[in-house]
Amino acid sequence: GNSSEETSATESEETSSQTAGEDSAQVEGSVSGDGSSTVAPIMEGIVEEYAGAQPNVQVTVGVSGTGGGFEKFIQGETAFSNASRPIKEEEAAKLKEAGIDYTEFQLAFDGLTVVVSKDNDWVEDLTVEDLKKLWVEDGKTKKWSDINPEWPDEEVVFYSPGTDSGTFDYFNEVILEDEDLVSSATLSEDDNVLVQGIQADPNAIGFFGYAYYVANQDTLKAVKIGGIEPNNETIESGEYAPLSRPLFTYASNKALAEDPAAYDFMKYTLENAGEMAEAVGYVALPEADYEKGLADLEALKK
Amino acid sequence: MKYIDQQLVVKRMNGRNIVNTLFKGLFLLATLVSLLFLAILLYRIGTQGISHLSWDFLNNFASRFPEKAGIKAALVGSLWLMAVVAPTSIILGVGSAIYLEEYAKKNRMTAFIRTNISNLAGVPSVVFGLLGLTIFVRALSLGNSVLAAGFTMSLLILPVIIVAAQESIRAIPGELRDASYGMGATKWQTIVKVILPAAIPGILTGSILALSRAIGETAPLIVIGIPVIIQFLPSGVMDTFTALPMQIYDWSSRPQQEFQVVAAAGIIVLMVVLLLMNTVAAIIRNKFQKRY
Amino acid sequence: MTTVSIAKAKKGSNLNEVENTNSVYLTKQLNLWYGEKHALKNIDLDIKENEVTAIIGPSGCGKSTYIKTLNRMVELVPSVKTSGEILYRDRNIFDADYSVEELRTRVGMVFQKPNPFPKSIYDNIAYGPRIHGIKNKKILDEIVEKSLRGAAIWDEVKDRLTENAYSISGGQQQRICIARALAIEPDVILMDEPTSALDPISTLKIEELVQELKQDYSIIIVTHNMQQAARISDKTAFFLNGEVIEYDQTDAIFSNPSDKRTEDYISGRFG
Amino acid sequence: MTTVSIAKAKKGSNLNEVENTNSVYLTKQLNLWYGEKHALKNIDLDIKENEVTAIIGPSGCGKSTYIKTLNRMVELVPSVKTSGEILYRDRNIFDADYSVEELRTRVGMVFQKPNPFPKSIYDNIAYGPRIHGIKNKKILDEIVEKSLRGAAIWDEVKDRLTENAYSISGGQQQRICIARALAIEPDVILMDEPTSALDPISTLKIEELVQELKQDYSIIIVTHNMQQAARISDKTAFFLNGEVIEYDQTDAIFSNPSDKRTEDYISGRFG
Amino acid sequence: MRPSVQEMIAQSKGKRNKKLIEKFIPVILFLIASVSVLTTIGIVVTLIVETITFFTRVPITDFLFGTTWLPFSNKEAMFGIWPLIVGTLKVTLIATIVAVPIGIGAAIYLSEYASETVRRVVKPVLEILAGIPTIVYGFFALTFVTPVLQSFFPEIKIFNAISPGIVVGIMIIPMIASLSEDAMSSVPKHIREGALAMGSTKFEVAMKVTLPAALSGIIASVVLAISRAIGETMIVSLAAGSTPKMDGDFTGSIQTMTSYIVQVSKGDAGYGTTIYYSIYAVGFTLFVFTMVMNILASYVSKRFREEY
Ligand SMILES: Nc1ncnc2c1ncn2[C@@H]1O[C@H](COP(=O)(O)OP(=O)(O)OP(=O)(O)O)[C@@H](O)[C@H]1O
Ligand SMILES: Nc1ncnc2c1ncn2[C@@H]1O[C@H](COP(=O)(O)OP(=O)(O)OP(=O)(O)O)[C@@H](O)[C@H]1O
Ligand SMILES: [Mg+2]
Ligand SMILES: [Mg+2]
Ligand SMILES: O=P([O-])([O-])[O-]
Repeated sequence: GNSSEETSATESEETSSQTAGEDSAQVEGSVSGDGSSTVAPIMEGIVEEYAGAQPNVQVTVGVSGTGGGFEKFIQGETAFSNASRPIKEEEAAKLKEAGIDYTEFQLAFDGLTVVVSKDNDWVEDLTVEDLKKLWVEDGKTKKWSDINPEWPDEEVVFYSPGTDSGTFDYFNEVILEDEDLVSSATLSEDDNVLVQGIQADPNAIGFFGYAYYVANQDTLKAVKIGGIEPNNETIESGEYAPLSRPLFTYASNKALAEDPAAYDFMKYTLENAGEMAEAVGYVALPEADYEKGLADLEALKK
Repeated sequence: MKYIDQQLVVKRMNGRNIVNTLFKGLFLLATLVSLLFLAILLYRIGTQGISHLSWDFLNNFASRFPEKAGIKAALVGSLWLMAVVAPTSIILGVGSAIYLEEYAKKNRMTAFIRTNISNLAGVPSVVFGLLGLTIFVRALSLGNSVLAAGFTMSLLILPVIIVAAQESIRAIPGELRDASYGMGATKWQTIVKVILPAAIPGILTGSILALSRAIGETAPLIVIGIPVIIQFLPSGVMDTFTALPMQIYDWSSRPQQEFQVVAAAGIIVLMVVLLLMNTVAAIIRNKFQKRY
Repeated sequence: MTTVSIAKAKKGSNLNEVENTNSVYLTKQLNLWYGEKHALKNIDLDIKENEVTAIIGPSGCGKSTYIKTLNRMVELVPSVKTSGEILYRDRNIFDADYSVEELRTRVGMVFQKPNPFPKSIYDNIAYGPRIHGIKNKKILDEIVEKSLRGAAIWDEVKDRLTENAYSISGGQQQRICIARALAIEPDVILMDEPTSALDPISTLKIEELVQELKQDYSIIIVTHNMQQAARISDKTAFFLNGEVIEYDQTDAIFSNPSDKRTEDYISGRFG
Repeated sequence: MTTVSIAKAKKGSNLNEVENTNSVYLTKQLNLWYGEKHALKNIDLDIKENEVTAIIGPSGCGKSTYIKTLNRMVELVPSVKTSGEILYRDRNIFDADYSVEELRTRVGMVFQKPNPFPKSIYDNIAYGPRIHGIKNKKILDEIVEKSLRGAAIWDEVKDRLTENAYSISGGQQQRICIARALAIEPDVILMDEPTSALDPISTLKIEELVQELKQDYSIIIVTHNMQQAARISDKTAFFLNGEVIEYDQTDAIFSNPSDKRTEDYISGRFG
Repeated sequence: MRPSVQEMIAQSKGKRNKKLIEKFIPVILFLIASVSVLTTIGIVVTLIVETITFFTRVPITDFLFGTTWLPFSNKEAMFGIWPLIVGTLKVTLIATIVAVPIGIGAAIYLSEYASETVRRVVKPVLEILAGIPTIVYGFFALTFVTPVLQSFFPEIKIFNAISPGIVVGIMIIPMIASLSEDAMSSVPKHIREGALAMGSTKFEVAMKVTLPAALSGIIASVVLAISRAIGETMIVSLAAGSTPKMDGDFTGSIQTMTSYIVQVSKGDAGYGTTIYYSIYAVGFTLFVFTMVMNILASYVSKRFREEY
């Protein structure tokens, strides 16, 4: 994934200098956000470039996870909150209670990738049904041969992101459908740890963000879902369903309206999110979606 | 009648000496094993991260490109953190120690404060994180500032500093105190002019070791939620910042393998800072040991 | 050895003088308890100006306790209780409005173990004047030199005033401590076994010094060395179990003790 | 006071006996350095069986160093170097194959400050026999009683053998330490100022004890109290600056010292 | 000629200042010393307020006596603290097994056998182990100790209690070694000499004299080290996994109280949810645990202190 990264990097650098040229109005101030660790790499790229375009705006972004980010957003401590899932009802209610109006912006897609070790020479393709059968707890030990009798009679070893992550939440929603996760699964908040576990064990299966797969292609194998392989095209087009999810940021309307720095940063974010997403291993939204976001933003400006 | 048979004593001597040698070996082994752990740890960190160490690494902000990623914000942030923690914790720690050693009467309140301090020393750092989040970040609205994190860390290491300062104050011979009182000095004069100067080496060593704990603590920062994506340096104690362990933790959870190397390089920087602090402490300790 | 004979000669001549009448310290029915322990019992002592008063007695008899009562240092032990009076220059030092700091400024003290501060020699001597508000560098310089000369150590340390006081020998340290006490020009100097930690030569030096200081100061010295008491003091008080058994001219005590216990003690039968 | 006279009587009678000829310790040209410091210089001493040998001298002259060399305890100081020979019962204790533990089993030691183990009185006394392999409870009981009787403290502690040894007075503790040394039935007992931390009455008790122990053991005792040396010892060695200035029958040393320095010292002119 | 020193002293100002200072300094210092008390009060109040909210949603009996910890369950969230306690105890047990013999062994070596120079060098070097940031240890456990263990015992999973246990043990070695060494070397030299003079070997001195005399200090150091192990966070967060389980298995993923708090702090739980409040309840339990350990340590060091 190295070379592609570098090319997109140069591209994005160009873009940013263009943007800076267009928007020569310099602003000052500070903007703070927090939230999803999944969104963090995109944000890091944007903040890095933005520091060049607007050196007088100080942007800080925390990585407390989607939930942790909303917690601060509700407390009014941040101007925007990154999320790897849509806001939950309770959170929206709390925001209302706190008198914070917000706008949801989509930033990119993340393909939730189901992976096995490169040493696993039997699994290539699984259906959503297969995934359900594998991952939902039913009180029995799961063997590979349960799915396909030709596969080895070996116990399946499960790796999953922590139950407290946006990634898990999404998997829960589309695959588990609120059933319990298989209880023998090894859980970790740290996706790299999952990578390590899965690559070493041919009987292992796991899932996590597409970016982690991209970075570890030499030791991991992505499983096709219903015959569709996860890649930029299939994710962007929505073909890789249902396992691709949108990534968001939620911004405070008040901040966007009253704080030129926040407005400017959000504008810059929407203008650059697509390219930055690709650069760090995610997938850009269709161009129209960004334009819609920019229009929403424009409407908030006083 | 003789109970002790010298012949027998001589005979048994051999066996006793062998036991002695054997256990000496075992105890030495225990010492060496601990040193070995340290060596392996340092070796692994060194070999993993050394390739990424460069001036640029120290002088760059974090980046999405592993090869450009630098530690400037975190390093400077950690120094800022220390700039708050050191004076706060040392003033509070030494003040408490002076009170307890020189002024406190032997009553229940004093006993309570003492017990309280030793209990506080064992409270896990995550719990201090929860305290800092509730009191400094939220209740006092300090946000993710250097000040909020600094106060949290100060409270975390306060008991260690108090105990170190108490010990070094207690180690000052009573004769020095007597000499000062004997000249007509008041208590506070004696404390400021005689006791504190004599206790300073001990206080400094204890404080440096405590500060080196503060600089490596991760859990409270995570609980407080200080940011990691930051492209500027704090210019005051009310600014947001990031710190070395946070940055390292963040890098290590990135998907790209290259970031693991960056994280290891970050660990080297952190370890060098720590070793420097430890060395300073050891030098102070050896240099000023037992003057009186 | 010459010094000893000089000292003896001096003491001899002293005896021929008219009896000194000015009291510096007048102790009346002093009792002192460490908690339950009755450490000083009905002490009556009249200590005269410009004399050397020696206090002798076996270990634990209360010598240190008594001398530390004279400048109220004994009150640093929390459990201490006293009754009775000590008049210093006709004023009761236990009076509520008597400031201990003031008392201690007038009464210098030298301890058993040399206890210089871990500072430079200069700062050691300047300590007292400084805490009492003397800041002027020139005056301080003068005081330091004068005090070091007074303690007969100026020549040995004049070139190393900035060195740490712990870099010199024990005997020199003890003289530094004496100089430190002299620096605030006290009226009385209390000494608690000032030579017991020293070698014979340093001891002789300190003994000589005491003889000289007597011209200007009243000196009260505790010693476990009876020969020393005999050599340097004008009067001697013998303590036993917290009581004063005998108090008299030193010569009288040593040549013709009136109490059997005094005799036993000075003939080395115990202690 | 009676005891003192008894002691003196004993010593007197001793003189009338035939000169003892069996050496326990024969020190030949012993030199000892602490790093650069030359602490013992060409010591030659012949110490006889079943006598009390006193070692006197001013502070720092090397008394403790010498006595600690006799059981090689001095080697605990890492910088120590020695030359010369010490023959204990005709064998050089510095020989490479001489086991220090064995030497120390034969030579007991009593220290300046009472240093019982923080254990019960019983366990203190039984410590030695136990490490030497005696496990039998009955034999241990017997040894404990015999040793405590030997140290003249049985009656005082027989009902509190299980109490911590630190719960008794300093003088009693010192006798416990003597009893502890007796429990392994040593040949020689070394004592380094065993009474200097004690009150007069405890001191007398220990002095009496030393006189009794002499019947069965050879005793070498360091003391700073010259009267004590005079009272209890048969021979006295006077040390000064690491050298033996004079070594003779105690009476000879005290009544008629042959060296001027000895005379100065025992007449209290220094130290 | 200048006036006498006593005259100058009498003239010098600041007498009244002195009195004032002497009066106010103790008050100020008392206030400073109260900060540590306030901190404890702060911790207790912070934890208790949120814990009470938690108990309005989850019955306290479920929390205290429940044996299933399933906060994220989709069907019925369960908050029985025991699996987290068991996880914590597993790690603590392993850490103790590693650290106590090595720590005390090293302490004996340093205090009884090593030369002054060796001790002066080795002690601070060992103390470096205690100063290494725990996050570094966490990666060491995960990327070094676990693979090494797996190469000997293939049944060990990537997350387990053993590897973080060993590493927590390594981390607390210097605490035990250093504090025990302090306790042993504070046994007065003359007591040791008493034993040596009776012909004891150094081993006998160590076992029969020094160790018993220093026992209270040694036990206290062990108890303190254990309390540190209980509260250790990053090592277990990284290497122990996040599977709250109540069984005797050490080879598989577990979860401790501390790693649960970190998991939620870094995670997705919405503010104000039961899960959010649960971290305070767990934090409070943890606080109680370490508090008990510390009280135990001070009790031990008082109760078993030898008099000398
Ligand atoms: N701080 C204290 N608390 C309780 N008792 C004390 C204290 N200081 C001294 N004593 C007791 O008071 C008595 C007198 O002690 P003091 O130190 O005055 O004796 P001393 O004559 O100076 O003896 P030495 O020659 O050993 O210095 C002793 O019995 C001693 O144990
Ligand atoms: N461990 C040591 N290292 C260096 N020098 C030492 C050591 N122990 C003693 N000395 C020196 O050796 C000399 C003899 O000391 P030693 O303790 O034998 O004297 P002593 O006659 O027993 O004196 P005291 O009466 O004070 O006990 C002294 O000058 C002392 O400073
Ligand atoms: Mg005294
Ligand atoms: Mg000695
Ligand atoms: O950090 P998350 O994206 O998993 O919430």
